Amino acid sequence: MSTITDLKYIKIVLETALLTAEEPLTVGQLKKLFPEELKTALINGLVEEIQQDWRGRGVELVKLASGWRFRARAEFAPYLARLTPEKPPRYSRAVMETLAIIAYKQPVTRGDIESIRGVSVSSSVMQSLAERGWIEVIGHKDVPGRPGLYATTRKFLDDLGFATLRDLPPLADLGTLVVPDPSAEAPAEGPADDEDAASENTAALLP
Amino acid sequence: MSTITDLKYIKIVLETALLTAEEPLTVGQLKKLFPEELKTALINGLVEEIQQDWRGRGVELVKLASGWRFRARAEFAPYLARLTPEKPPRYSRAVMETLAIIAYKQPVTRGDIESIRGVSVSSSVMQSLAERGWIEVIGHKDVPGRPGLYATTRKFLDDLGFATLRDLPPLADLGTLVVPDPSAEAPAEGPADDEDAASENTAALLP
Amino acid sequence: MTDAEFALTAPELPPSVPIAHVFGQPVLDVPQDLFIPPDALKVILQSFEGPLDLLLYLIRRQNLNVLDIPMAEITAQYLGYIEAMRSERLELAAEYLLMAALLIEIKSRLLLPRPPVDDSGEPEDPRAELVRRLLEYEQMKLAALELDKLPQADRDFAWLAVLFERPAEARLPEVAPADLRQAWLAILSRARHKRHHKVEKDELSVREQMSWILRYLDGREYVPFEALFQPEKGIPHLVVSFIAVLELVKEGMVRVSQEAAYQPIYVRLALA
Repeated sequence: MSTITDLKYIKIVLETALLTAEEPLTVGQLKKLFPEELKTALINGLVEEIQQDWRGRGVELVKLASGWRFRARAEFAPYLARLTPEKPPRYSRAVMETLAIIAYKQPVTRGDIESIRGVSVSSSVMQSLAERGWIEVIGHKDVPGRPGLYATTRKFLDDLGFATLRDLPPLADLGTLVVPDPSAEAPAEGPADDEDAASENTAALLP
Repeated sequence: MSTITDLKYIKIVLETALLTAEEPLTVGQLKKLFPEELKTALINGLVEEIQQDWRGRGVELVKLASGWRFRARAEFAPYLARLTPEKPPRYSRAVMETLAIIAYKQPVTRGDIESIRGVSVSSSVMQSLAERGWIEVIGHKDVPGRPGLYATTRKFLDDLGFATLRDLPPLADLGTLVVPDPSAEAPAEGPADDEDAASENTAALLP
Repeated sequence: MTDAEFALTAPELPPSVPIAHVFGQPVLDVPQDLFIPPDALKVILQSFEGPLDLLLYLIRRQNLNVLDIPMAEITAQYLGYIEAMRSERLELAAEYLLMAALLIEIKSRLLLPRPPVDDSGEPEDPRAELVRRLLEYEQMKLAALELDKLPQADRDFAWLAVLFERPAEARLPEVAPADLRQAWLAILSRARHKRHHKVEKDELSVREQMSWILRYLDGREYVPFEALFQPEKGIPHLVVSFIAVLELVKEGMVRVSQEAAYQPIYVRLALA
């Protein structure tokens, strides 16, 4: 198991497993491919070599929360989209805001989400996130009614390309949200500009 | 769309589409990937190049009736199969009891098995054991109907790792425990005692 | 968020907007920015995610300092929007009305003499809680936008789907010695009530020898009795073999014949 030929063969087996896997594969799973006991360091090294080998291709090997998986680069999405005209719909703002609160504030109850958003959260919003496998109930809060505590799943991290929750985009600093830009305070614009601004604004607000 | 760079890019798009497609792709579908109208001959040529490029890897691009598809080479199936082990099937209780009776009481007729189990033995049970090569008819009993006499085979011993039938798990202690001692058969004994004996017995026998 | 993005000021507002009635005071400075072409207004109104979202919009569009919300102005604008929603027959959730009540409450508390100072010695601003909620909501709203920009599986990128065909060999059930024991145990526990299946220690070797003899006889016509014995295996084996033959005869599986006394004894299958 030490000759170059053997290593090359192991690498081909690893690559084949990663290309055909329907889920991300951990190093522990990759080890199971072989009847012999292989060292974690060896597997890690070869997987990283495979990752290098695929640089500049249409497909990349990425390390996600639940392991390694091949995916097509986002750059090629427009081409692939032409093959499958029915694209998965974008989530509504309600869904995305609920998801953001669960992701950043987890574990949270539905009541917590409602108090942050200031509106009730419909069951269909929670359901669509749960069906996607992105959120799950990980426990219950010890208050009357024992509401479920929601958290994001590994699949959520996988599907957004993260290895850990720490990779989530950093939250906007509250300080920057507070202070208005003094230079922009001049209220000197005409109605024509306003019209434009209104439609721009509308576009920005719409999901 | 005629420079080498362009062709290289088209090839990457084709490869990416083929790697991510969940169904075989026809040349007609591959053409749809591109906003420009590409010649069938060009696509065919590039797909065949991709097929060549993948020679010697764990995955091959094959032309199936319904189009082109990447698939793992059969050679790697034993490795990949280790990743997702199928749950080993189990024999039904009827099969296992029949096998046990043939093993411990051979040679036996089907009638013997039925009288021990207290239920009729279906042909499929006998057939599955015979097809497995674990039991065989080694003679016929000289009674009306000339029923076949079943015994276990050499293969049965080999498959279970026995050198001889005497290596079967001993039943002597079982027998004495289960079959009541005549002295204990006094009708004065209550059912409660029987129950106790039974559970003790079970506990002792379970692996 | 630039000023231009949020500047929606329009020259006039129809005088019918009943702000003054709602407040019960002569507020004549109607929000100048409420006029939006009706189609756009409906779209904008529908796109608010709730009262906090609407309030943030009102604050941000005028570039007001969140920490120093001009309550009268914001409350008036807010109520104006609610009225617009009502006249557009949009579904007006109770949360919007609750927020209206909260705004009016804050505003009236600001008008009252200073509330008692809190533990830190600072006078408590009635707006503080509202500001905290607005900022927390805005932070999450922006986070949602950031999350939505990220490439998402299936929407923005595809996983690989290379086919792996599991070989179609039928897997056979595995049987361990313990399974046999278990099966036998199950039979015995049922047979327990019948009490006639006695299992003896030596029976098994007799049974094995019975099978061996039957196999040996199979395909042979008459076999000399002594051929069934293997003296080299020792006396116990001879005994077992002899019992096996007797058992086979008893069970009608073999026939033993002898022409006359002291003649060779032959064994054959009962049904050869």
